[in-house]
Amino acid sequence: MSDDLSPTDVQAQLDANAADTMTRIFAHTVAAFGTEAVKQALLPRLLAGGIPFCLLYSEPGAGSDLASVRTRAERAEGGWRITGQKVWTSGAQTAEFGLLLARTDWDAPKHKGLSAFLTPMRQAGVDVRPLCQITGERHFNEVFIDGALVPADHLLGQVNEGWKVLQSALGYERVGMGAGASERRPGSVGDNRVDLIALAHGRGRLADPLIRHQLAQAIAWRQLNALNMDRARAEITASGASSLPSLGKLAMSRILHGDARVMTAILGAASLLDGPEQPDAEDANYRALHAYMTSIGGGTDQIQRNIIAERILGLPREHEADRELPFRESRAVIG
Amino acid sequence: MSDDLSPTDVQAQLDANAADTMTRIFAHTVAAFGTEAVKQALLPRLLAGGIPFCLLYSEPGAGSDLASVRTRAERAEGGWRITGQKVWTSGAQTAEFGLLLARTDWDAPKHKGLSAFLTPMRQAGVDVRPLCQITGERHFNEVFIDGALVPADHLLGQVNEGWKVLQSALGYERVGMGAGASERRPGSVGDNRVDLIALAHGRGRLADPLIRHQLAQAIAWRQLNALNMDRARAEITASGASSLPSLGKLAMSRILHGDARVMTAILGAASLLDGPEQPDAEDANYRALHAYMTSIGGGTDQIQRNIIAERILGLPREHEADRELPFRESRAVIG
Amino acid sequence: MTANPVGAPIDHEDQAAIRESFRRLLADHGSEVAVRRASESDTGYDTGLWRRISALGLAALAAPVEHGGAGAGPVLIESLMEAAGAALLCAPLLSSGVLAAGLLANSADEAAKARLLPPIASGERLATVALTGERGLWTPDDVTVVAVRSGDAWRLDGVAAFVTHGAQADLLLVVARAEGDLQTFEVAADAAGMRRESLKTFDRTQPMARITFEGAPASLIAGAGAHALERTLDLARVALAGEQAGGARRVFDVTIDYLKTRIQFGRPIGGFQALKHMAADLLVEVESAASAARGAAEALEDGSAEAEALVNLAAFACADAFSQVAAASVQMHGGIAFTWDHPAHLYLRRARADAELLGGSDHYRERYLSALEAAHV
Amino acid sequence: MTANPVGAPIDHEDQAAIRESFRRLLADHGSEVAVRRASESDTGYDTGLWRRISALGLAALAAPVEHGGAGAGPVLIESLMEAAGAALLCAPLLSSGVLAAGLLANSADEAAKARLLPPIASGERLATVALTGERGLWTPDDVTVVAVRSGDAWRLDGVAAFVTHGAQADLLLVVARAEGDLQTFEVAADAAGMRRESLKTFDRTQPMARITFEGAPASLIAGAGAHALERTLDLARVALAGEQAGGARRVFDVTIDYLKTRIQFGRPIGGFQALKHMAADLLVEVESAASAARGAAEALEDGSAEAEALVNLAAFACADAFSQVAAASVQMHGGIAFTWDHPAHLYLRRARADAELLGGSDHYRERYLSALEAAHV
Repeated sequence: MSDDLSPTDVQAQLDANAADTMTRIFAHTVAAFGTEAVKQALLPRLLAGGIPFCLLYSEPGAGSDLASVRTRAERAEGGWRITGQKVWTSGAQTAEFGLLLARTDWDAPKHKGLSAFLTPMRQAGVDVRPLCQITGERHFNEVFIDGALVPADHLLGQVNEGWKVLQSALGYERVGMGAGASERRPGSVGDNRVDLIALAHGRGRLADPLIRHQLAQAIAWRQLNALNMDRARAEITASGASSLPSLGKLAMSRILHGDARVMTAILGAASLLDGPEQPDAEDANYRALHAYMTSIGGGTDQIQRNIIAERILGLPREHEADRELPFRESRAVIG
Repeated sequence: MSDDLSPTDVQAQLDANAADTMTRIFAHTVAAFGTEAVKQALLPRLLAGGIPFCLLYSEPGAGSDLASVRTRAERAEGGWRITGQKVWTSGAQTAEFGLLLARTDWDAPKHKGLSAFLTPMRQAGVDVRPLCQITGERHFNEVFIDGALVPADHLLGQVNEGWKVLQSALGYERVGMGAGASERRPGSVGDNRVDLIALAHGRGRLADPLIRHQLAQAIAWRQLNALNMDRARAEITASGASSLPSLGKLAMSRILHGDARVMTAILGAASLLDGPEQPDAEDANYRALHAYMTSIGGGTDQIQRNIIAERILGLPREHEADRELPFRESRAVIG
Repeated sequence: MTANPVGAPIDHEDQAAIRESFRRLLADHGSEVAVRRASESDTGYDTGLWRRISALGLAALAAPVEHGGAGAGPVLIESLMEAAGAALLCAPLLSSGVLAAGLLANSADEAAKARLLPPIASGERLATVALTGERGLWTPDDVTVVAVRSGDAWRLDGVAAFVTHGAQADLLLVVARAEGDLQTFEVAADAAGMRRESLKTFDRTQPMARITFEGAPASLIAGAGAHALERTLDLARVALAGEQAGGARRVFDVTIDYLKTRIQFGRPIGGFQALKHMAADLLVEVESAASAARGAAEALEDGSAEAEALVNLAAFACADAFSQVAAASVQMHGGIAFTWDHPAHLYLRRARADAELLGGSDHYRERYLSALEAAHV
Repeated sequence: MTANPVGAPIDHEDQAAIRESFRRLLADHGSEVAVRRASESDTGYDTGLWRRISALGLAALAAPVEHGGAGAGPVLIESLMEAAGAALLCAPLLSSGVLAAGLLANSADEAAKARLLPPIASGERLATVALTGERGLWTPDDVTVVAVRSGDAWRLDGVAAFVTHGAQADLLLVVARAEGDLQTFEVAADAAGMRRESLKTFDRTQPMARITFEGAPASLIAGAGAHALERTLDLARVALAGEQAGGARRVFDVTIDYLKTRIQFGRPIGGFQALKHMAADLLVEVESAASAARGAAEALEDGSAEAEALVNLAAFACADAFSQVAAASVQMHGGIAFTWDHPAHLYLRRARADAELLGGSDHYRERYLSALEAAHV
């Protein structure tokens, strides 16, 4: 049955289950690239949001330049053996599977020697270590992988075509971030939208013309992005495609940094303080740091601008000295 | 006598004569690169500001990429014959000489086949046509050159080393622009510094908090640049060198665009109008357009940022595909 | 409430056909050459093009079909103005077609509509609205013309400034304070006691006048007070936002094309990251402006509770976007755009002018925040 | 006037030697590891480093040499604070060395100077100034502690907030309203009727306290009223501007180094134009901050008429520069700077804190413009 599911079908079921961004990334990826066996086994649970997942893309040496990953996958009895180090992995402790990008051909150019794997996380050879972020949270992890086994039918897509799988998965991730994912310290009340006006009012700053100016602009940025996303949905309904979702993550970055700036302006000296006894200050300070999750994570603003300029506007690609070199000769390997 | 003049001597005489930027560019260039004959003949008049000059660098196909000039200089009886087209030449009608960059070797890489010439402007073969700018002024010209003669001893520097001469001349030009050259419509009264506070006061806008905020920031940018230039002078006095003057042109671009923005904000709807009966509006509108003289002319802001990043900060050079190609094989020639 | 005083909405296919005809007309007759010629002409607008627009039935854009108008609601008006902005239309579509026709349509004066709208629609009479005073705020507070009644007749005194096509108009609708309230008056072009002074404008595609009234005779348009005026201004705000969104997109497209073809350093300059990143940021502005203008038009057409906030949002977001994109366009082109003959400065001039017309961005940001506060309570 | 109450200026070579000793001390003992350890310690500052600074004779930076102070004027203080900012110094140099020592030096109370400055200078007693109220404006208006006299004795009531090193101080100089005027009072650390509440701060290198006075006994410092306070605050503004300029330059240098060594896409990321251009723009900010801080210090030292404008300029220009550079630094580093173990966020935290300490940028922009207006008339 599962092989009959189109992306639209997947989308519909995810919508019906109010799936979170992570589940969407995985469900779409498995539906599009999983083997029949994996789809049969996992897709129903996946669509219902029942499988904890994590993303194993980034490495210390492969951030913006994801195609330079050096984690290796080698054929072994029963499948593939994986060895390498990943970073920025959220949910690695609880994940049942990781969507992992590894190099399978070191003689091919960097983009052409990668494969994607659905890696079982609960095995020896997978060591998860929490990474403390600037917010003080430990949302992300480093994952050290030493000879972990991936069954042969857990390959996603074709061997050496992992870049395509990654691009598809990243697309879903970025759209999720553009719509405005979690902005607030976990456990805080209220929805994800800051009520800036209420904060200014509560702090007696709502009559200050400079505050009013910043408030209006910050709220405008958010509403403009929402209007763009409304148009995106209408365009997709009408014609099946829209370039607008690609703008969302970049726009959201400005929105989140902007919100933090306005909140800080409203608070003034009170933003010097922190901690649960100063919830407004803690919120503003947290947001000022957490906004980098969107402006750096999932592809920096700079990478996003490249993507928009190249894919939507058709401007020439960035010159990449090692794009066509065999990977083992690239600076990612030889330094 | 003239060959004894060091750059410091030249500077001192120029300072004593309160020479303008154009005279400074020429005097330094001739003193550093002129033949003995030319220095003997011209330097005294030059230092006194007595020779009208123009700059013949840019071409329609060589703007930011000045090294791609296609004006050609060929050896001929008595010197060199020049053929080509130049643009953005101010003062070409009245100039006695033009500092001209032409290609003398088409088989060398682009930077290595250029020579600089002191070109007599008052001759057949030099056709000056005014170019109307967005301000409506005709400050600049196109110069069409068809077989004009340059005497052999009017070569500046060595053959095929014109790029070095140009870099030296551009340095003096940019420092001049960074110190804030003419900002105002010619013929208007007052000095070059806008009195923004007086404008706001006169227009009854000085109590508006948003106007006050913009005013303070605009004036601050100007004063910060002045403080940087004070430090530059002190550093040069103390150690003979300073990287600070290189920042001036980029800073001045922000200052001038910023001034125009504040003036427009102060005027509001009055900026819809123009013409001598609306001198404030005419001034604001003129500045809004004329600011591009600094952000584009003499090397765009983008080129300035490259220069600062590469020469001051030591960041890697921009990749330039045709840098080492024989010029006749570059895209500037073959398209 | 609905802001559409023109009767039954035009169906989608007809709207699409109208948009297509208008775009074709501008493509055929609204070239840059035509814009430059018209802006330097005595009339200050393209009279030939205006006749063609009238022939297409679009001169009285905001007026009901029964009086010869186009019967266009906010959505259609916004989309047509996007095309007008893209082409730098040099014609009184906003003055006569939206402001004057809209104010009449929003009035309660059926006789005035029947008498005045048909010649506006046919292009026979160019109309405009004289509203703001010397401060140029386009707010009720800034109306400085006073109307005094003597018997059945009215006379006007005071000054109206920044009147678009004010010197060219055959018919002036003048907003004045009459016995404490705002009212609208019809004043003939040849009325005694009226002096029209053509103003030199920075954007030469939008002529303006300052009009002085000294006991000028005027006729009251019934039921065209503060409420009708505000509805008409909302329509004009959406129209202007559309013009700005359209202008921003066109000057952006022109710039992107240049980035792809201009070669420096051996490659198209659009391959340089500095310009690529500027372009990406500008695309966000261009798309946001389109979304804002269209969102405001839809909300106004639907009479949505969000309309007030969205109209004010569009007013400053589109103004800022057009200003920013037009300014960046000059910078990204480099020297070529510093020449008079290059179109970039025409967009820059229009962007600067549009950013002040009907009130500046700071004014609308404040109105937007106030609307949000009101919704909040 | 001259803002230097410390007697004869130190000559240039001695100043250079002091700067060099201080820089070496910070290089040897003020590493990032030391900063992190100190900021997480019970005292909230590096007590060992503070002892070394005291041994160097710099603890009472702004106090006269005759009382054991460093006798530093604004220029020397500014330059030392640049080094302190670069190293994220985690010690009460501003609180005790500039604010407290400076306020005493600016007072007319020779007995208090002779009694209090030597132990401050030796590092034996940590002093600070309690000044601003809950609004955190550091202005006379915002002083909310009230002093009431009974006979020769004074008692304080009210709250002082955002008191730097307020919980750690052995000696508090409290600015209060006394019979209508501002005056400064000495309060012992163990005074009855005083409650000190250590506050959790976002920048963990700058501990703060909120201090409540309920009839706390206090001694008047003679001649330390509004004028002495304003002179001391000017010195503190220049000191803080120096700290910001120094912090901005260091975090910028760290970033440029990273751009040169981090390889992505086969080359150092500093070769990408987007980052190069960000770096060039930031260099303008870094250099402008240094020029502003030094220019203000010189003007203050010379008693120049421009001093007021320049101090206010430095206050917001340096705050904004440090904030902007520290924020950009995180972005330019990418993921690595999002980790707790990377120093970028320490600078970001300090920059955010420094930008509010002594009053925010908008406040100083307004003061700057007012100073220019006053000079203008």
